[in-house]
Amino acid sequence: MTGPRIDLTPSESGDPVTTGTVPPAPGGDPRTQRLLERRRWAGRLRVRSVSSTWRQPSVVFALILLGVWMLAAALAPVVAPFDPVTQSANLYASPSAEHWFGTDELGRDVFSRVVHGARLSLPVAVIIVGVALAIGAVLGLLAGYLGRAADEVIMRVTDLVFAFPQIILAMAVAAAFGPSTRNAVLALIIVSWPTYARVIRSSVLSVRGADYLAASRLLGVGPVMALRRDVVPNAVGPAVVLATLELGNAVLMLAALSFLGLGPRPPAPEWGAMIAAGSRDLSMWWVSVFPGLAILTVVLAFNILGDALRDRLDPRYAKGLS
Amino acid sequence: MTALLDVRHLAVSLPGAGGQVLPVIHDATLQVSRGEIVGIAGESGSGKSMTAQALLGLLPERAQVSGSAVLDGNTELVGRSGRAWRTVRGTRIAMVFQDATAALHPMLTVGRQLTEHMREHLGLDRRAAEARALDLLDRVRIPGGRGALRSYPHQLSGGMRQRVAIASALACEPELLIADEPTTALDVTVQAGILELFDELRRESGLSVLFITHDLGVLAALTVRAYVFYAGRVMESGPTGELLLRPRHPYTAALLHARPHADDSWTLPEDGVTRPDEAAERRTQPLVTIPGSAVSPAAAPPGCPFAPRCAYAEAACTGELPPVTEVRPGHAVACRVLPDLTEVPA
Amino acid sequence: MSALTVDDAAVEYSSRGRGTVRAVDGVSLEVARGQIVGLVGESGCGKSSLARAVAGLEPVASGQVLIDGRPVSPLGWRRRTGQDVRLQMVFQNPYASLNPRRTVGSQVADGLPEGRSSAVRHAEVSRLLDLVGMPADAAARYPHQFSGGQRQRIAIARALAPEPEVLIADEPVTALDASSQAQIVNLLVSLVAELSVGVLFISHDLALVREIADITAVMYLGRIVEMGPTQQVWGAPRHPYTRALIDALPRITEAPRLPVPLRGEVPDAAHVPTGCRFRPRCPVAMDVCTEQPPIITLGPAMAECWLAESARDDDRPSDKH
Amino acid sequence: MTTVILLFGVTVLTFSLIQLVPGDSMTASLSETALNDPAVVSAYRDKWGLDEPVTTQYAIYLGNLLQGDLGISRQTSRPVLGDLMTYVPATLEIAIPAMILSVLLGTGIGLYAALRHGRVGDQVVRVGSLLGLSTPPFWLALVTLYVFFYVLGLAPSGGRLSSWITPPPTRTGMLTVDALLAGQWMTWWDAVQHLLLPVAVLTCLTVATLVRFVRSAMLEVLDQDYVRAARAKGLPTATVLRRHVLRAGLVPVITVSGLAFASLLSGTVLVEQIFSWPGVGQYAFRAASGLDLPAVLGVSLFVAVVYTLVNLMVDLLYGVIDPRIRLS
Amino acid sequence: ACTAGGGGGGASGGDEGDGGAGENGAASGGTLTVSTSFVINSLDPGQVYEATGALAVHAMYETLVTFSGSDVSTPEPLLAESWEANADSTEFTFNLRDDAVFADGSPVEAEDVVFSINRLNNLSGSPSVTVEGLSASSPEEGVVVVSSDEPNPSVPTILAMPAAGVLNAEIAAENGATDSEDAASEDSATPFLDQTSAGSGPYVLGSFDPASEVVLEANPEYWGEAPGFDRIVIKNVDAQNQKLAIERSPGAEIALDLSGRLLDGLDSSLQTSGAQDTFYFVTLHQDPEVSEVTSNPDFIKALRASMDYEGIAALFGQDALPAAGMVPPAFPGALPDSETKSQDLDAARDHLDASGLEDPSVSLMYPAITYRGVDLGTIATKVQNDAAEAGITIELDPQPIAAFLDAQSAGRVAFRFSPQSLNYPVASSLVNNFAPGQPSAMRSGWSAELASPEMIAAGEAVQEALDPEAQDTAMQEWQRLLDEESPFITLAYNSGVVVATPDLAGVEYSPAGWQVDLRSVRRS
Ligand SMILES: Nc1ncnc2c1ncn2[C@@H]1O[C@H](COP(=O)(O)OP(=O)(O)OP(=O)(O)O)[C@@H](O)[C@H]1O
Ligand SMILES: Nc1ncnc2c1ncn2[C@@H]1O[C@H](COP(=O)(O)OP(=O)(O)OP(=O)(O)O)[C@@H](O)[C@H]1O
Ligand SMILES: [Mg+2]
Ligand SMILES: [Mg+2]
Repeated sequence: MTGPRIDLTPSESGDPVTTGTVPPAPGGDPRTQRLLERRRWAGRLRVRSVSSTWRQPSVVFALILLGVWMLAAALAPVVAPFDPVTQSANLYASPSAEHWFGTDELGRDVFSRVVHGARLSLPVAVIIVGVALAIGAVLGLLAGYLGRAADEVIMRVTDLVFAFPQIILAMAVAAAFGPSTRNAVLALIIVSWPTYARVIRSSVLSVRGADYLAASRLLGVGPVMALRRDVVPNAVGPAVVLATLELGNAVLMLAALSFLGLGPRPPAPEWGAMIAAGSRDLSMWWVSVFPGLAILTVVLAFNILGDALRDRLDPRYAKGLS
Repeated sequence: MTALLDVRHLAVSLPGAGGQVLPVIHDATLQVSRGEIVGIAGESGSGKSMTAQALLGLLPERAQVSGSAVLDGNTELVGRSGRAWRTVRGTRIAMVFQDATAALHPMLTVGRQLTEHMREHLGLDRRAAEARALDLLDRVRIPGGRGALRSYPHQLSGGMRQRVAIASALACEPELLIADEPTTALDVTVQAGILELFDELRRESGLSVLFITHDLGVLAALTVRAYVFYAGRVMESGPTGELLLRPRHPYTAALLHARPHADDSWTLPEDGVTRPDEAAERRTQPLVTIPGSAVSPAAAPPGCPFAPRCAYAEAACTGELPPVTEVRPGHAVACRVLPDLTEVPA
Repeated sequence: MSALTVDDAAVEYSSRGRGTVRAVDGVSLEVARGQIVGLVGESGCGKSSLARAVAGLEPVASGQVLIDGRPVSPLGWRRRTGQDVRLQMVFQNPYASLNPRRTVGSQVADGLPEGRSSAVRHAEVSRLLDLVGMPADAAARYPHQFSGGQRQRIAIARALAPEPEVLIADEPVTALDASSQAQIVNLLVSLVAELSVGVLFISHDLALVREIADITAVMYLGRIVEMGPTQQVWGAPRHPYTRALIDALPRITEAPRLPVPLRGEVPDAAHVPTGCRFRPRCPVAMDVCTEQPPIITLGPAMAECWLAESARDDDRPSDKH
Repeated sequence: MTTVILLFGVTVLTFSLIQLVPGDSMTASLSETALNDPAVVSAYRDKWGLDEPVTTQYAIYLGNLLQGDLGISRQTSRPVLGDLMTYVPATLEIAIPAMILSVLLGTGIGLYAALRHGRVGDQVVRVGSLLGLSTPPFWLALVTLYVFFYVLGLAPSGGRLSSWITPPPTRTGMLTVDALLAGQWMTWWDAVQHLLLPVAVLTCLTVATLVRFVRSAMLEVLDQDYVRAARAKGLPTATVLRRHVLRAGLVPVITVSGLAFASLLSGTVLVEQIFSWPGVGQYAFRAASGLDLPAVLGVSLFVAVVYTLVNLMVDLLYGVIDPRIRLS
Repeated sequence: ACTAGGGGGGASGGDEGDGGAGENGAASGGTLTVSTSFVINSLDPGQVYEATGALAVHAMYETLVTFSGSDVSTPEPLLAESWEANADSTEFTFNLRDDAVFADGSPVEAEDVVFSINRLNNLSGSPSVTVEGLSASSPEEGVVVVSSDEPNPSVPTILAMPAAGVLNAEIAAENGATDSEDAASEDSATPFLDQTSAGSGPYVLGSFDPASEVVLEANPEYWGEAPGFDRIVIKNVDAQNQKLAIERSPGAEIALDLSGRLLDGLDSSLQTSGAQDTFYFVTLHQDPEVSEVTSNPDFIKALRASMDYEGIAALFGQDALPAAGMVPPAFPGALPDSETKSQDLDAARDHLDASGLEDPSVSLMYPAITYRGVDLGTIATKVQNDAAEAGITIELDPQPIAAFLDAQSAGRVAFRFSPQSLNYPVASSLVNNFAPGQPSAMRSGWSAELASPEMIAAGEAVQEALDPEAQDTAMQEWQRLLDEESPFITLAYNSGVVVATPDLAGVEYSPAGWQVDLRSVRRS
């Protein structure tokens, strides 16, 4: 049996970008709209046709891709033919039967390093998104549900963070605290929580005006209980979509920081750092091309899944599927 | 004399999720004569709008249409190409949509929206088009002249917007106007004005209208003939008065009974005082309900789609399609049983 | 004594663009148990605002709302308890008034008094569902598995859980098809009789109100301009606005005729005309209408019109109350 | 007002961030040997007011800021304002063409995909934009550099101008514009060649987001009744698209474009790094890793001002496009 | 004989410097492009300390003496026609040539030289340390006397450094320069000198953008042979792009950071020139309070033995060598190849056992930069790897250069890694810096008390040896002792390399600090 489906998620819910000024909804006047409800709702019902989200070829592709990467991460020591940090005198060997992806500046096997990179990037991305989501969720809920002063303060703080391009702020934070995995994670959490806070706030706001919330409050359900039962479950959908998309973004940003030398310390097999190593001599293209492809595929998988989830949760986007 | 619009065995299906085909209109046959306002009534999802859109080639892409729809005895509407539609749309058939707010572009002035197709089809220059637009505004009773042309839709009230939409539809003097629930979004007081406008246009300019509505009262007030749709099929058709006062199809009758009785006028008792129990008594079972809920054309059962909800259904009803019987000249009913409906069921 | 008493209530909104809007401007009405009071009026005249204020979802700017003589406190951060929950509401849009992520049963159980065993609650939920004609197994399902009409039944069952004295139904059938509409209306009517709750039934469909309401109140631009026993309001409307509403209804008759339009539209509540607020659209406006119209009581009815005043003069008082 | 608060917040945030730092800007600016000389150290501390309490340092900074003085960069020993004036035009020179291209391409491709909804063209666009979104910017820059410069030799390596060409007299700081103003065609062509790769990379990155957004916005618009109404009026498809669809679709496009500009500025940090482009991105990176407080503050303020301006412009454009906003 | 004995040769050099040769040069004019990773702070000679600054300043300002080509052993005359030292090398007398003029046409006079040297000293800027203890005066027109507090045969070498460039005192003073004692706080000429040069060299400053480029223009008033180019553009390009750019260059281009790996497979038509003038080393703090591990002498020995010197050198590429001592081979006093160190893991394990440390673990701090085309992280990772083979765990701690320098000067870093070159191209300058108790040694807690008397004595022997050969021998001895007991482990030497397009002549790498003498670069 399929689980409950959301009838209506806030219009800006799953947009890849939700910051900045939100344009006014291009609707007509409220009176006509109310009289039109009959049509409108019937229309909604039509769109939510049988969902075959998990059977679309692109989603299957993404799931397989992600599965492969997760397996690689889990089984890295088995899968990788070499130790990712063991050096050899065979510097900069081009791809061959022995070294599928060649070797790098210290004679390490690039294939093994790419495989082990998944072991680093995937959990780190999960941590970044997890913590940022948690912070953003709490603050977004508070802002949306309490409103007024709390809302004002929290939203101004998110404005502040948004006034910096993400990477610049992350770079500043990471540079300030010195390069390390922990500090990179910290920096990325700092720059990403406001996105969640905003999205969750806006979905809370839309739930806050929902009739079912009013109904249960009228029935004598306390505000905390209503938050738990009526607000939270209906506000998480967009956040889940966002989190999936953000997993990809976290992988990208981590790599960017590493590329700038502000990520995990060597000899950790981090993809961005590997690209940076390769960038010092382009004639050894394999040193940077393969880690780049690794990032590309992982992020692609997250993006496809995020899209599919959004289409599933927000019928407005279902049109985008075929 | 041939009908202005002659639709025979029109069937439409849409592409559904997962490649299957969803029928939305099974078999619709209807005619509109010149200078006539013909109505289509039916519950939500019965295929009224799909019929209208099929007649203007506005169906979603990849929709499949079969049957025939001939305009003025010479123009086949089914199977037209995109370019060929341009000689029909706007100039020969025009359309008014249900929600005028949504059907007018929010960022273009009223004047622009009234004149753009005139200039396209009639080859008028800006001046001439504007002069004509002013005429039209006058015809649909929008005050304000040039000022109104410069205003944007959001600056007008709902009723005025619908009048603008009608004016725009009339701009190129179409032979047929299709109005898809043009008053559903309006208050009764405003609706009355729009109905009056349609009637006036018919009387003065001999306009032919295919008028879609779900309100039987509106049907009665405006149209001369009507078609009742259910699950993508025509259940009953005939002269409006006869259809509504002496329905022969159980579905039409059920719709009528489920409707609040606004029709008989009440008079006060002699002493001018009503007693509460009188109202209470009246209310014990005020409306007659139809069991179950409406089915969509795609989910309609074989045989008569109304059979599962019909009080008079017989075993044969669920098996095969009912025959269409002409019970009186021009009054056709798709019912196998044709029960006597003069008695209101308890 | 009336279950619900609304005394000179006003509702105000202040928005940046329009300033302060008095959407409801001094409305008084009463709903007794077992009675259906119908409230009609054009779109935007303040029906929903009044409903929400009465239910406590919106604070009243002035005046008061009493249930069984005790004031209802507006919904705040506190839980609603005791008396307050005896006023319940049914919303217009059955698709938005049920939480899509909770089972029907759990939502209906929200309104049950606390401290009962789950078996009892379960039975109670089944009883309520049965009351509205839904099968008991609906409790375990989610709202999206039901049609609009069924959802509206569930919403009604939920509203009945705390054994309310008064139900406020804000256009409960507008979003439904003709057949479901009749079903819901009949359900409400039978519940009024069985449970003797009072219902404030809001609709813009005059015919429907006429069908079921004991008392009809006609609202125009934030005020009740005429109110009285339904038959009387329909049979002998005193206010030109009521008359216009009735005349605008399309009818199915042997001699078809077009309904009569009322010119103009409801003005913006932010710019209420001076004097009688209906004056600019009134077909029979007189000079005196630039003054505030009198509130005239005519037997069990009232009207806010100078014409009604003269009507009273004509009517020799025959009955006394 | 909110802008002022925002800018104030930006200075506070940056200032406190730098205070958290374990390092000291002094060591970044002075040589190792000089650091051993207490006289030099104390002269330096004096010069930058490093011995004052943090709040005083902040107050001094704020006071100067109000007079338009952003302080002196410790790395370049030049006024930060002057530095910004040098680097901002360089960044704008790649950011603006990239932005314009992105908007044009994004709108065009997005609309195309929406029109071909569900068919091959749409699928190709969808896949392409997903790939664009998923590509690490610095990697893309490297790969293009490798292919177009190293392998094909089609593009110049990096920088803004070939070194054998004398830069045109500075007027706007944007070399292409300055070269045009000075009528130096060779110089202009050389500058344009240097622009191509960075602009292309930046465009690729932004256009992906835009395409996706425009596509779904246009799908939404195409499904509106007013589009159906326009078609029902018998208008030619091109007119319907141009006058009705595009106009309505522009509102969301403007919003995302504003946001895309911000992400484009992010992109420049990495892209400038790889193309040796002397812009704000590189300046910011050096300032951050050199813990150069005035420079970091300067860049932050610059970015915040840009952010505000972009928002303002977005709002203004809404007004121009949408009468409902203009007239209310 | 002291270095100043070269005075005679200097006189002949002066003749050669005279105008004449200008005409017989091949095509001149056009633009020379120099690409390098910028390390630049200022173009004020009194402040110039970083490589890129030295490169540019050297072309704009002239010094009393100079070095030509890659030879840094014999100073040659420039503004001074001849010079002599007193017997104990504390006083040096320079006789100025009389035809030198500044770019504005005014003659270079003794006052200008005195002003410049004293200003440099009093500014207390980064380069001032090199002239510590020196002071200049002019007893008569055309003569400058530089005296040193301590005997110092390297004074002419020091005065050849770009920081000792002579500026036009009049113009400088007009723009806020001063040579008084309080110059450190009173001198305000640096911003001016960053925009306008005031020297007598063949090039003048065109424009200066510390992030992207320095443009030099030919000095039309130059008193010597006409400059080889109309313009020289020194561009900030990272090493990777330098390689790409020079391989495709249409000509007249020089790249300065292509060392090591990047030279592999370089187009053979390009000319290269280099010298091993840089050493890479790790430092272990000697204070047990900072680290029990690094202060353990046996641990240092173990680490020393565990390093794969060959392998480390291989990471830099073909031009690098495994280390023998501290002095890079470009300078006299370096240890011979035969003493090159090599890995001995058995010895390392023995030393580790002797140290009594169990599974020692220590964090290695290094600046996260790419230096001369080599990422320091790569080398540090190799160090980590080698140490691990001997059972020593190293954690890498890359820091932004700022944080690294900060921590380093605070003197509390247990274990760090960095490249080092000489302040001025004389091996003994290392003794001033690294002998026990000297600045760099103190930063790793290596005080004179901790060192053996032999170590101290060896350092003093270097200082006291005034004769170059004796000094070289003493220098070698000192290094051998360093290898025994110092907290420094030199890992490898790497070269500075200049790569030039084939159409250039006079491109030679100089270990003197300015990398390549732009004055002498011409089209061939
Ligand atoms: N875009 C669509 N895709 C799939 N099915 C659709 C679509 N639009 C409409 N339908 C189906 O077509 C059938 C007829 O719809 P149509 O809009 O014609 O109904 P209608 O009679 O106009 O109803 P209403 O009174 O609500 O306007 C419905 O059952 C609906 O489910
Ligand atoms: N939250 C609000 N803020 C500001 N104005 C409001 C708000 N809600 C309603 N109004 C205004 O108050 C007036 C009355 O609105 P209300 O919704 O009560 O009308 P209604 O009679 O219920 O109309 P309908 O029949 O369309 O439901 C309108 O002018 C409306 O614009
Ligand atoms: Mg319809
Ligand atoms: Mg309402």
